[in-house]
Amino acid sequence: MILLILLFILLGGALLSWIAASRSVLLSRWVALGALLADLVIILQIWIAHPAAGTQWIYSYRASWIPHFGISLHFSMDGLSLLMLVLTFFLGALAVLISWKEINTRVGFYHFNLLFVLAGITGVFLTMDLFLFYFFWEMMLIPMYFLIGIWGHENREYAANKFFIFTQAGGLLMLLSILALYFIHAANANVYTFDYFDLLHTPMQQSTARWLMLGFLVAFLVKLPAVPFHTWLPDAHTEAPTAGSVILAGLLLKTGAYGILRFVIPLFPEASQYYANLCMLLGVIGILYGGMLAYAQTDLKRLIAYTSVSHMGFVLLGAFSFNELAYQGVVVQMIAHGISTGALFIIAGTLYERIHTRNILQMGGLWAGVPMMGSAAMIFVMASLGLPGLGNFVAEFLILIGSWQASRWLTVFATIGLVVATAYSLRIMQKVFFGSYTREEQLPDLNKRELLVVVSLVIVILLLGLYPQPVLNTSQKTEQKTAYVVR
Amino acid sequence: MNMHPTTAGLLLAGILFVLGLISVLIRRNIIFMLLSVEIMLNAAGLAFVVASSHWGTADGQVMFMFILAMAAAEVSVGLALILQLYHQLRTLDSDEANRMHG
Amino acid sequence: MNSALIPAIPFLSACILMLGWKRINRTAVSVIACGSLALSALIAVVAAVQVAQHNGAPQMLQVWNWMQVAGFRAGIDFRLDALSVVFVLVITIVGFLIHVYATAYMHDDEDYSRFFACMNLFVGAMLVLVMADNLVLLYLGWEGVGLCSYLLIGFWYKDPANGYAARKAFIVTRVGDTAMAFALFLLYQHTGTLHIQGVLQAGAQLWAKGDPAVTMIALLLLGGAVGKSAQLPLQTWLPDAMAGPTPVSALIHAATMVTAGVYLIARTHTLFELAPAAQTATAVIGGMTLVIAGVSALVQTDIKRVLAYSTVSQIGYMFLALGCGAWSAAIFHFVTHAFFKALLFMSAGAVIVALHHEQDMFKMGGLKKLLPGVFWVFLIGSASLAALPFVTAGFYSKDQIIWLAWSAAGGGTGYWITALLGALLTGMYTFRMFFLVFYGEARTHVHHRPGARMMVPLYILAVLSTVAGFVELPHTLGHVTLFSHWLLPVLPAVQVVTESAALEWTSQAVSALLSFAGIGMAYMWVMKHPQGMREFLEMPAIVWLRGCWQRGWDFDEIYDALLVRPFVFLSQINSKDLVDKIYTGLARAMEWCHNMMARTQSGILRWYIMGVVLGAVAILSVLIWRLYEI
Amino acid sequence: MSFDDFLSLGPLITLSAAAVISMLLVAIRRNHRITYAFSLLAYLMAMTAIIPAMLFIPHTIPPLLVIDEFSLFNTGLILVSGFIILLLSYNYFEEREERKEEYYLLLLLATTGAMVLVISRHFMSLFLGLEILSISLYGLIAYLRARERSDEAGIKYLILAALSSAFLLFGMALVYAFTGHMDFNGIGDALRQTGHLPVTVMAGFAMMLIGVGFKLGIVPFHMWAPDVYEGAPLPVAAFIATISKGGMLVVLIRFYQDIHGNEYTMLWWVLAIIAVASMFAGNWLALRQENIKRILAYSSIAHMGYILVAFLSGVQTGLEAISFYLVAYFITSIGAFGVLIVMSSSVQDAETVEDYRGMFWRYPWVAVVFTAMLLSLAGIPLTAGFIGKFYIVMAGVNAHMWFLLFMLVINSVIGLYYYIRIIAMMFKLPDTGAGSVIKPALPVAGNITLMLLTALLLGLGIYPTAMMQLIQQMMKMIV
Repeated sequence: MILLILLFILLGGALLSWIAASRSVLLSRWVALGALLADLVIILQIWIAHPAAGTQWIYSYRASWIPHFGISLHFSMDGLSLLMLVLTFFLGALAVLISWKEINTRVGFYHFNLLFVLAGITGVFLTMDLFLFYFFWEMMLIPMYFLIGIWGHENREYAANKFFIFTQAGGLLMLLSILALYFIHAANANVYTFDYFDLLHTPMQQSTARWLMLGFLVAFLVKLPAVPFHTWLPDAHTEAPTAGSVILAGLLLKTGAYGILRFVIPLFPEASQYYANLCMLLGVIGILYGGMLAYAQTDLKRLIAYTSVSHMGFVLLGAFSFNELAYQGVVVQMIAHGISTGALFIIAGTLYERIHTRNILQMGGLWAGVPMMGSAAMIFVMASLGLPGLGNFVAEFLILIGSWQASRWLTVFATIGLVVATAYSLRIMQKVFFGSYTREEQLPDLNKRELLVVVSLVIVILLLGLYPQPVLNTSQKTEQKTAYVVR
Repeated sequence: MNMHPTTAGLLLAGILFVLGLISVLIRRNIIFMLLSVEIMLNAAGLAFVVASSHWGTADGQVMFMFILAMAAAEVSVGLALILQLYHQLRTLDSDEANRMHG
Repeated sequence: MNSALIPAIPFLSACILMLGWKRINRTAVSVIACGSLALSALIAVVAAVQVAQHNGAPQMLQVWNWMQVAGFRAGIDFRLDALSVVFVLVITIVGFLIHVYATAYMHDDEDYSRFFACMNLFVGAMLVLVMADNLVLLYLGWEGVGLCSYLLIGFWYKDPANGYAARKAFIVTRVGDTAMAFALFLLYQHTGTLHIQGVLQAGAQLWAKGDPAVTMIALLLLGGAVGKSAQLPLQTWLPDAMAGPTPVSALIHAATMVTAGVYLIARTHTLFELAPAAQTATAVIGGMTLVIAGVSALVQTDIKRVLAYSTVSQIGYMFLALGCGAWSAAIFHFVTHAFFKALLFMSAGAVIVALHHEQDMFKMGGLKKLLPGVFWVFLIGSASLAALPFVTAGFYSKDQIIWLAWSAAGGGTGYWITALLGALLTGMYTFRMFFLVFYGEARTHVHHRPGARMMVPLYILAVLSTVAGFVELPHTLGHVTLFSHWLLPVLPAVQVVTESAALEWTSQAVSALLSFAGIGMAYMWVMKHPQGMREFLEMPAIVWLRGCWQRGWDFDEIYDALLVRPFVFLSQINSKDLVDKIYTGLARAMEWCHNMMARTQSGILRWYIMGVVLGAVAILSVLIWRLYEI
Repeated sequence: MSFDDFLSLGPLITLSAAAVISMLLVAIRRNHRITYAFSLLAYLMAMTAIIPAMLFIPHTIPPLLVIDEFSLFNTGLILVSGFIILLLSYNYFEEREERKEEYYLLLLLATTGAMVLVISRHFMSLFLGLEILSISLYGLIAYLRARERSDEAGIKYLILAALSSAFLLFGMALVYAFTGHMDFNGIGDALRQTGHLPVTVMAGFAMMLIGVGFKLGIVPFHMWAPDVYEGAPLPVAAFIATISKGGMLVVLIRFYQDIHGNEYTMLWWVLAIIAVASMFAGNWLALRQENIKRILAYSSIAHMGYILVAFLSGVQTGLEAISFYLVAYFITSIGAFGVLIVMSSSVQDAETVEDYRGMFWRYPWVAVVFTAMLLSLAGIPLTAGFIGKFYIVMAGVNAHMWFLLFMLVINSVIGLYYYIRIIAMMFKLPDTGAGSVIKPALPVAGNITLMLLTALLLGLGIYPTAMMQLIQQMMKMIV
């Protein structure tokens, strides 16, 4: 039930803030913020109550929806979903804060969409019914489409369409697979159901399993994104408003990773083994290719976008190396990447608000003017190049040490990716904050609101880097959870 | 050669039908196109008649009645429309009526 | 007293300075920065005493669980044994002195507190590095010092050149670090732990001598060490690192960080002993580096670059020693080197400040009169670097290495000759610099003399770099083995194969002579016949050679051509992301289809009829034809 | 004709009677309002007449008609859609035409024709229904004489429709000539007896297919659709898009069932090819089309292709899918046309994509409705269209028609492009360009209708169960 409440707070908040906007813009901002904070508080309480949730299902809710097809409103939460939800609500709140001054047109509708996306994401992280999963999966698209398409930068419509079409294409393939699985299960068990736990361990021929697995995989690879399905991402990230980029990088990409961990591997263990090397290869290619592209960019947001391609490559690598270390690493990476890249986008956004350009060739020497922003940027740049003591290191180290057991050569190349990461990350600092200051205007440094946002991010990334144990406890492998009861 | 009457009749109907079809294609004048369609309809009617005579049932004839009625109605409406069109285009050339395309 | 405070205090003060930003005034900053180091130095001393009392028994302390996943555990755990105590003492004491010096040196820099924040951060990271109980934590310190070195080299960020140098340093060391990372992965794969002692014990049981696995691991570790310690082939970053403020060069690029590689190898010496190949590699690399760098130092014009190359070359000595299995000798040289190199750098810094940030030696000269204090300390430092017999610390440490390079089990004549050649070179470049700076006629006027805050640390270091030698005297004179004995619990004593006083005498004599010879040649070159020398140097072949050496044997150019440019080129040609072309192409195709189809909607009635008829014909023919097929 | 025949034909009789009476009404006194009210009443009565008809199902009136749940369901569907279209029509014609009354007459007639189609089980009734429908459509399409495009569309439709019914008739004749039957079951049985399928019959089916295909507007008989949609008055376009196609589809299903069509693989293949062709042609044509009426025409072509996929699956889920999809599709397209209607001014229809620039910021409510409709056409969740498409894909997967399904997926992706293109246009910030010159009428009735439709759309999208159960048990009867 609590899970439904989490969802309804968001949906209700969405409507309320839309309505509230007609009365006062500020009110609608506060409503949105309030809703997210409420959810955050709830989820944190749950976390505190279940510190080592990894191994069992904390909450479940189940109600029939379309019995004719055996579709039910079935939500369950385990460690993985818990962590993802914490991330979701945290970044969501920050997203509201960061658009406080940036967004001034149609504020109500903006927050409606923002919270609606978050609701969709929450649903994706919670649902245990494949139809419902697909439902939420699609439901996130439209509001995100609007976020990019209405409040984005110059080239927003192109980006929005690209984003929408790519994800939709992937999603439809997944739908085919879901349905095929549904019928195969029905043929075996003579029960028509989309329920995750019933569809687990559905016996089927190898070839079939592989095809179906590909159906799922493509959808998630598009979202992740993995080369060669990544090209929607730079456009979308670049054109989206800051909050949009934060949510895209921090959360939407994670739904792909989550899908792989939650659905692809458990549903098709054999097929996943079969394709593991291919996927890891894709991951490594993503790491290097994304890194090189990032190095070549001049548009700051685009650069950061490509870095996420590179970072999510690690997720792919880890997810398919099938061992505890890598798995945990993947989970931490999902969070750490969400925080660090989100933070970088926020910094890019705050910079854009001040100097109205994203072109790093027109920046330089900003440190003198905005030291606080600079040092924040330094921290997150270091995070993104995997400096020990910051979240990403824990993640990448665990992933690599895990994938080393699976495939040595791929790991070698992935590790070389870290050198590339150093190259592009330091390039950011050099071009933006170091060098001589060429602009004439005097820039204001972070104001209180932005400081609040950035500092909270810094704290989280540091905690994640120096004391990730709570997260690791919560995210222990979720596959042995066969003994499962609806509460 | 002596062909089974039904076959012959159907063949005749078929030939009529095709003739009508061809003239629809080659004619540009809308009225003639309408007439050619009428020919095709009547060919179909003929086919019905032949068939019903073959089976010795009345259905075919009844159908033919309907076809006649419908053809009449069609022509009447059609001519009205053609008149309208003529008022606007000042021509009966069907190719001129191509304001909508793409 | 809790030894965890040793690194904790500098971190704390770094945080304070960072948050304090410009709100804290300079005096407060200096007090916090230096005070914190003084404090941790004190604690370090106490800890050292404790260790001594338990005659070398290590102090262990676990602070908290860092990560613990499915059998793998890495904690924030520290371990203070004889070896790390040595490093800790050097780092804290020298660090403290340098900080004091820096308060004067950086006095009128607008980013005063940022500077000291980074310095403290560095010290903290370095301490973590040497105190770490597991390799992951060590890696944290390892990368941490890399970060600080990056921050401090690029401290004067306004000049892009500094930024470039900083990036170069970071990236080049990162290359080494990846090698080290592989070593970690391999170690975990084989031993199932990254706890240093655990790894060493497991390794000892796991592998026979020369087992390929352990060789691989050792080589990879060596790769990491090479990167940090600026040895061949990754030495190129250190000379450029001189772009940083001089105290930084003294602290990071002379005294402490660059010796991290030495520490790593000494720390994991068990593995190296198991892998003779790797050990040989270490020795060879060390030998080659010390010669190559020495030659480069010979032709530099920038005083700091001379010192930089000399640092590279001295670390080469340490590697040579490590390669020969003379562990304690390497560490001993590290200690003395830390003292006299810090001394040299800082006195050079004093000169530079005095000459208004002039670093070109050929624009200096005649400072003997103008800066007597600096002259003396510089002389002591140079003497120690050139290893003048009997009075200098450098002599004892280096001499030990030279002798062991010959006599030790892992040693050999080749190494010995290399080491001697190095001694000659050292003498030459050191005193070439010395004469150029302090003799001849003054070319730039001194505009302000270094104050007490600069000089006192120099005096202390001068003393140290004289007396530090006496803790370890060779058999031939006195035979004091305090130092190696102190290290015994951690580092095994060196096996000397050719135990002969006579030979040792010769070796010492030769090395002493060679260093004098070097000095003599420098004297001829600079003082006696500068004219003839200049003519000699103008010979085209020589000019080319000089240029090549000055550029550090053109390693940079080679790397540029081989790695950097291809990478940049590749990324540039693909900056628009070719993969995207596939999708745009697809979109194009769809549009083309649209246009084609749109043509069919001509709006002409007969055309439509034609469509219907064609369709009819098609369907009919297909159906009927198929019918006859069957 | 017995009493229960009478009752079960209630809706049909009511409506045809209404047609006659309304003709008299017009003859007595021209009054738009009265005629309008009367026809509303007629539709309502016809709908209520369904209830008694339900008592007797399944009920055949040999040889021509059969009233079973399927036909009643579709009758209801047709009546409701007709009713909604009627609601939308009033203002539209009030503003545009001085002689509006005959419109209602024709609309009633056309609806009657469609209703005859859905209950027919015999060539003759099929033909009758079809022609009543077509001939009244000629009138309707060309109704706005003031506009030249209108009667151009009329002419085109007339000629082509006549042509296609000639094909249909000839096909019927051939089938009849061979089997000696004109009622579907008879034909089916006759074919069962002969076992194999002779040339003439096959040719007959082919020619009938042409007739049917024309009405459904599937490739290659689709070319009339865009022109007619563009030329016809908007409500009429809505009528063509929904009722006439729906009626024809129902007959097709029934006929196919009775002659056991899915036993003839060749027929299956031809239909499959047509389906794929329709999807691609429709979507490609719509891709960069600027005129929304034409876009809707093309998209309807594509949607017929989707429906054919379900049709070809030959499993019961397929038929359910078709019925559900039809419902969704009816709601959606009427809704879309409804938006066009309320947004159109008396001088000019709001038909180019450009007319909708920044509409969301000026008429948010209508824009939201339109967005919902377009998303439903694209098959995005929360809308009926999504469930419908899901249903179809389900049927396809159930029948393992992977190739067709991939085609469907590809096409949904292509289709997405032009739907969201319109949406994007509506959500453009007005400052990015001059808003449209059109002053929309935004009649109250229209808005209410749209509200109703949107409610239906979302309702079916969020809780489709009731509708599904209805369809499912209805399908049990005919399969």
